[in-house]
Amino acid sequence: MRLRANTAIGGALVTLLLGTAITAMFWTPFDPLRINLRARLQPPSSLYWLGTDEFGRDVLSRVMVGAGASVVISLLTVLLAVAAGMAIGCAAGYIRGWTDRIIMAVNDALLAFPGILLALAVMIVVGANKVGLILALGLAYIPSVVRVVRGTVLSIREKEYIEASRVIGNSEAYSMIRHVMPNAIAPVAVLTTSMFGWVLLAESALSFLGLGVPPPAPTWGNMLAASRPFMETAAWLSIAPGLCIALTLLGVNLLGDSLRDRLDPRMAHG
Amino acid sequence: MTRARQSPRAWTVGLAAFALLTMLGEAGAEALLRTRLNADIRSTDPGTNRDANTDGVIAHIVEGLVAFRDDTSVGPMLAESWTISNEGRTYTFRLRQGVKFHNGATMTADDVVWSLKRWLDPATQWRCLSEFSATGIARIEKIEAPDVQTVAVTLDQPTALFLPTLARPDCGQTAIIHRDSVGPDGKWITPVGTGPFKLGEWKRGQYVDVIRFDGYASRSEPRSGYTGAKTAQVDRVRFNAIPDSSAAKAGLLSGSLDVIMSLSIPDLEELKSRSDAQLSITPALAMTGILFQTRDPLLKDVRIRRAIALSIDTAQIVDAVMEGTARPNNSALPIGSPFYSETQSHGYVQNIMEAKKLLAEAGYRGQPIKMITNKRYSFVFDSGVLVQAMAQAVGINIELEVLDWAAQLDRYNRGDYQSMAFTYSARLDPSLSFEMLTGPKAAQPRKVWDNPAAQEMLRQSMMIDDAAKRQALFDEMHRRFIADVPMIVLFNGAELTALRKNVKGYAGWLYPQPRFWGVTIE
Amino acid sequence: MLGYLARRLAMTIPTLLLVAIAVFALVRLIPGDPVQVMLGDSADPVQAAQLRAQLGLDQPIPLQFMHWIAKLAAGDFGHSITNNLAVLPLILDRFQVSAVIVLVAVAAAACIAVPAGLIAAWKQNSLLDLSVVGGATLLLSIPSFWLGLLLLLLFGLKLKWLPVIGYVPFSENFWQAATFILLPIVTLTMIEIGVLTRMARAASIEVLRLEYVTHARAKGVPEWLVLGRHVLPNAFAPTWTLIGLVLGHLLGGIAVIETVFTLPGLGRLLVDSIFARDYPVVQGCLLFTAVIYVVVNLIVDLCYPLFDPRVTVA
Amino acid sequence: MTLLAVDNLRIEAASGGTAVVDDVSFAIERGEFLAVVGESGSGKTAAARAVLGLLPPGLRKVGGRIVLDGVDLATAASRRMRALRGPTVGMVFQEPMVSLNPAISVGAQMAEGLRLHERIGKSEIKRRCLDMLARVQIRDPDRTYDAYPHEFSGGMRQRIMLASVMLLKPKLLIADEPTTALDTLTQREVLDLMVGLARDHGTSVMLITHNLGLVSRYAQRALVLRQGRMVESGTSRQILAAPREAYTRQLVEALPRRGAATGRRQSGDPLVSVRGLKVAFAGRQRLFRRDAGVSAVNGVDLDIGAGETVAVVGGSGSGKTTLGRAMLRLIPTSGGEIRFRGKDVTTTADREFRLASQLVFQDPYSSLDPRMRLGEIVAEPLRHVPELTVGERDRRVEAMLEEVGLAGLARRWPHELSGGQRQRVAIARAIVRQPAFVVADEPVSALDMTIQAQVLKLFERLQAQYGFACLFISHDLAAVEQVADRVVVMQGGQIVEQGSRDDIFDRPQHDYTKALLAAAPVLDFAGTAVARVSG
Repeated sequence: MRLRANTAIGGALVTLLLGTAITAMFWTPFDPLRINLRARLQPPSSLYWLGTDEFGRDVLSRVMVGAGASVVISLLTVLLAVAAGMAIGCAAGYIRGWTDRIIMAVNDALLAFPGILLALAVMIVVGANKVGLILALGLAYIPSVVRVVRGTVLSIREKEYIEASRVIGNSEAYSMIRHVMPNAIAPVAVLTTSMFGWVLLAESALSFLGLGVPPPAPTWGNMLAASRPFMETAAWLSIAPGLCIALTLLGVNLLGDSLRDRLDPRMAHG
Repeated sequence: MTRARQSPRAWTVGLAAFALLTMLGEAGAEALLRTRLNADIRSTDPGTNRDANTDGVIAHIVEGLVAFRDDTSVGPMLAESWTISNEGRTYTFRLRQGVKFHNGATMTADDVVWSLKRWLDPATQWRCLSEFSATGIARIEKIEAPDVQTVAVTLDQPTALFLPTLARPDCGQTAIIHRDSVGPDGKWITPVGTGPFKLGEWKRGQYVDVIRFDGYASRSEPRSGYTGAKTAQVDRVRFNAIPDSSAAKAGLLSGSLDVIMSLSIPDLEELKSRSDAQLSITPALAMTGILFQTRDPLLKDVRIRRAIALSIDTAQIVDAVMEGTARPNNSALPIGSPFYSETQSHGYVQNIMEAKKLLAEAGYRGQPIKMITNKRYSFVFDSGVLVQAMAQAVGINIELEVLDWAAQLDRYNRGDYQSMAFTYSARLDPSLSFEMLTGPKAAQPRKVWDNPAAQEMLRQSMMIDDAAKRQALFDEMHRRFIADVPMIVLFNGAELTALRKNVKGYAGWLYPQPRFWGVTIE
Repeated sequence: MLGYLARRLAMTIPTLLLVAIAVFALVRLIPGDPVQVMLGDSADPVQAAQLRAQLGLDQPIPLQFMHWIAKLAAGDFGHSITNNLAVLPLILDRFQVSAVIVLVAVAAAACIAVPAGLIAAWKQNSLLDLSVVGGATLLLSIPSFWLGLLLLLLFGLKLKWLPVIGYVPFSENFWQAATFILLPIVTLTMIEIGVLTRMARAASIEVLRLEYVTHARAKGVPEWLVLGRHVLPNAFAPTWTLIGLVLGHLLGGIAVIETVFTLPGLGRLLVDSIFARDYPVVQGCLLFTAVIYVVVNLIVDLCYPLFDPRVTVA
Repeated sequence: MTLLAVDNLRIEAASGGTAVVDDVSFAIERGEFLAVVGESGSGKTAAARAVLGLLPPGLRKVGGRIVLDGVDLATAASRRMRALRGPTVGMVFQEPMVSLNPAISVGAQMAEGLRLHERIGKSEIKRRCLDMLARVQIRDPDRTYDAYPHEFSGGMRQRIMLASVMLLKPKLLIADEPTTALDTLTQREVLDLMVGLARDHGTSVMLITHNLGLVSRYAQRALVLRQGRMVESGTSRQILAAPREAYTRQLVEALPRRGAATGRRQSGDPLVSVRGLKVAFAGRQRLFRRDAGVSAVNGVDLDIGAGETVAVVGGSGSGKTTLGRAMLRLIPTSGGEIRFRGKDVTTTADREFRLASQLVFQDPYSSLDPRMRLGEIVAEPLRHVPELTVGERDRRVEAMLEEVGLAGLARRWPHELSGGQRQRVAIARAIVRQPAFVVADEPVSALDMTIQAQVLKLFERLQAQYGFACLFISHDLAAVEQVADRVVVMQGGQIVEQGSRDDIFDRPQHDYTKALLAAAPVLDFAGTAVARVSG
């Protein structure tokens, strides 16, 4: 099989991300939390490759550790949103009737809020920590998953193999689990990759609005948010984490594309 | 200038041009000073429906019998002088002559009595009414006007805080206003005060103007705090409501604002280099520090609290956080207070060995200590981060938790925290500085220092009027405060104000509010 | 048509009611209250209680909710706790700022993205296609506020072409206002180009595969006309739906961009009010946002038959 | 004079270099009707597209010469090509549902070609469009002119398509399976119109089809393609009556033919019996009311004996599929009763009936769960056979797969199979539990001709072996003729005629039955099949 450009680039970027995250567990050039007030806001140099921040912490070390934090948070959030969204969406799409109507009414109501603001409010309620963040973002993205899953389930329901299952004498619940869910996974998988990107963005946006993962643990989002007052005087502070987010998202999006191409070869390119 | 509602229809070049023309046509000889509020004022009724912005504007319009001076001592304002008799219970104020209200009427003792009684009427909903109730500093038993220039107020017990309370800006300086300020039904209309400015146009959500009062009778001594000479040099001051600080900064640089206050530290660097701006940096009374919950199972051990205090280098933190605009201070009294003496300058000295020893004695084994902080005040946040890092060096495991300011206040008010980086607003009297910290936690969970002996000393400091005796009390309280470590005071803030180069005569003072009398524009 | 409109509006009522309940519940779940924010560190319990009573916050929550709903029904969104302004004018005022930015940005993005997606699909698998898709994916991957900051750094601080921050209403000075919102618009446009280009390309590929395109070519229709008349209108329909979704969400949600460029928009108002626990404003903003979302989607649906006559709104 | 000459055409997939069309040569004279015959993958469509210079993306012409009306297409500039398309060569496509632009009105689409190629005024354009619409027997040309394609049925759209192509009086009309998606009656009408129009304008026709019946009825010459290569060419009569090549013979032999009358006559009590069955689909639920429903099956009486095959035939919309689904109780009925072995199963969820009845679907692509292996698919019905051990079950599945010719493929996924193989899996799934009653809904109509024959043969053999009764739903009369014992003709939700196979085919009574039989494309040469064009 021909190696596609997006698979290759996406794979390389994601591998780089994971490699960095794993490396950072064992080794970083400096302690990412060590404050050195004598070396504040140092521009990139041979000692500090990406410079230091307003507390004299090594930006490279923090970016490396931040990779792990960002990956874990995004993964868990996506997992939460997809798991809950799958369950609710399948229930709504398969049971239909009043269950569906009520679920979808609530879902539409939730969809009517901008996700980031919903997350912000939830975050204040549950507290600004990793669990709170995962909960808030997960909750904010569940409605989108529900919507996609329900749509998928509704279209799978109409497939003849579901009718075949009924003809065989299988119960509705069995058809649901054995035939509908496995076939709904593919479109959800594509959604999952794009959600990974959204979550990464949302995490940094939340930090930016003042509520993200609490310091001193670095995430790219809170590093980026903290860099804002130093835009003019220390631009390297925002460029490093920003570039990391952009490259990671690029990798994930490209991988998502190649996944989608595999499911729907017509969209393929390159 | 026509302030058209911002509707799409108005977004035509034609209308914009029209607005420009009217703007040009209006530009006359009027001396206008433009400054910024971070939010609109809440009302024009002093000391009731108010916040800091309201207080700041109102202070230009109304005055009280007494007012704070630059060094936070209390001086006469509308009163010429006063005497205290009856074992400290009766205050007899001699009023200044020829003071005019904005409506032209001359102030008499009758106006003073009417004003004071109005404040004490619960229907007025005066913010400071509770101070004169059973739980407050003292009750007012009697208000009399023996003659047209004299007013006597009798309290039920002596207190050192009577005059400072009257002078408090958040109490509306217990303003003396003319009866025309309210309608026949007692409803508030507009402040008819004695200040150097009259209330001008108040365009809700956009700006409030104060206009020079030509009939103002100024005191003769130099300007000091909210008293002294108060001559309005500009015709009009416009307080624009601009919520965003960066927008305000841009406004100053573009010339659409003349004065902006409460700059952040990062702004400082940027503005320093600008030739068209000047900076006014004044020490402020606000106080930033780390609060401990002394009822916490872990932190009730004073050795651990002390270990944290000894692990940090206050000077280094302050230098990093405040960029040299503030000095380290471990005392509850602000630097600049007349009671800040040599004793108060003795605080904690970093001692890693001692800190480690204390931790070992206390049996501390790395249990996490949660520290709440917020991002609303970058200096609070940065202080938290630095304290966390320094404490870590001696093996103390502090975990930061970032809350939004309102949530942190809620936790503060309920005493629901292990530790928090916090900032207190200005207190103008040393007793009040301690009062905000000291109290029984059972009744007032927000108080950090629950020490009965300290509470007794505080009570005495509020009753005694003798400066030397009060100084002795404050010194003792400071020593105990340092020993108990209910919190680590780090520094008092600095008020950073930026002005355009052509603004002259502006000066900040300990209280973080602007004063636009005596200020000129060249 | 009118009947359809009435039905659709009727259908939104339960949704909006749910939204109202959710909003109210969420707002009250947030720890801290406006009184504490207003009184700050010197909150005397007596005073606080007094102020709460004054604001009606001492009443049972369900009762507060009933009051709010009853007033809403009469079109009264209440008054801000922090500055006592009427909420609805405040929201509308701020909404203008957000709306201008979002509408201009999304329109600009659509104008660039739809042709780009169409051309990329037309030249599917070519180098051109690859670069369009690559570019779009890259734009999609950049955090909006970071892009905003970079643009600020470049055009505001380094080149000094545009003012860095601030806002002037259009009614005051049109050109100055335009300079202030140019960068936010450019930022948002670039982000949305990423999303829309990919959608437009996918939709165009779908359409290009259909036989009526070959049919048109078989009639000798020149290629530009094939794309312009036969592919574009049909490929635009799904993109149009996406534009609706994007619009619906952005109109309430460009808080981040408004923060970067310090614009007094709706998103900022909401975020600031959440931090100030200004209940009436938070509630008003969230409800307003939901209504906008619903209305935009309704408009999108009503316009859909313009692009696809198979869909009727009867 | 030769209108189109194709020499040694070779078309490859752009990616892999696999030949889709390899060394194909043919010619069409003016006014001639050529049929290009082939099954899927024969390259017949690619060859036709190459003539238009409109190969789909992914395919490219790598060799050979195409000369159309004296122009060598290889040297023609794209502008010249566009000028040829329309007035010189026009094309009618297979899928009427997607071959008209849904966003543009019928009139505008028809006028588009005229505007491009002829210098005539607006009113003249409109007049010619309306004339042409009338010519293709559209009832209300004026209204049609302003209407959008989605308002028409498949047959009507195909007429509109034809009209829009013939409006330019092309010298060559390429028709790519133009009627495959239509039912028998409509197919006949559209093709007759096409031939008539072509004759009027002196247009040559290149008909691409897999249906030998059409070839025999309309084409003068035929060309047989298989996997991109030419198998045989010659006059239609010669190719159909005396095929030289083995593959052509195979194609001709794959045509269904009437089997010997079986002894499977209804005897004793019927296995399944239906009385007065009605199915109505509810209208859309509006806010305050419900739209009027549609009655799909309206009072059907039908008996099926054990082991008997009853065919249901009818055009699209006749209600035959609905009847099948309703009899299996997959959709709710709104009246009448269904009895199984004498027991009323109309409203009760009867387990015995459910387990004893099965369904074979039309589309083998969507009837198999893509996430299950063949073995699992075939084993699934055995879940409900309680006393079966795992070993026994596996043995039965393996035996069943062997029975349908898929031995050893239990670990395969559905997407790894061809359409015919999938249909075999579907049949295996239906039979594995040894049902008493099977509904087969157009089981072969999605398959190629040779595959159809194989699957029908398999079906017959299995029925003989397992003795299940079958309701065979089809619009393909040839297939029905091959397998049915009795035939039921449906129109508009009702049975208009029923009887034994021979009675219906040889002595049709009802007009509708006669029309159906007349429209059925059958070979009208002596030998293989008998023409039954009724008078």
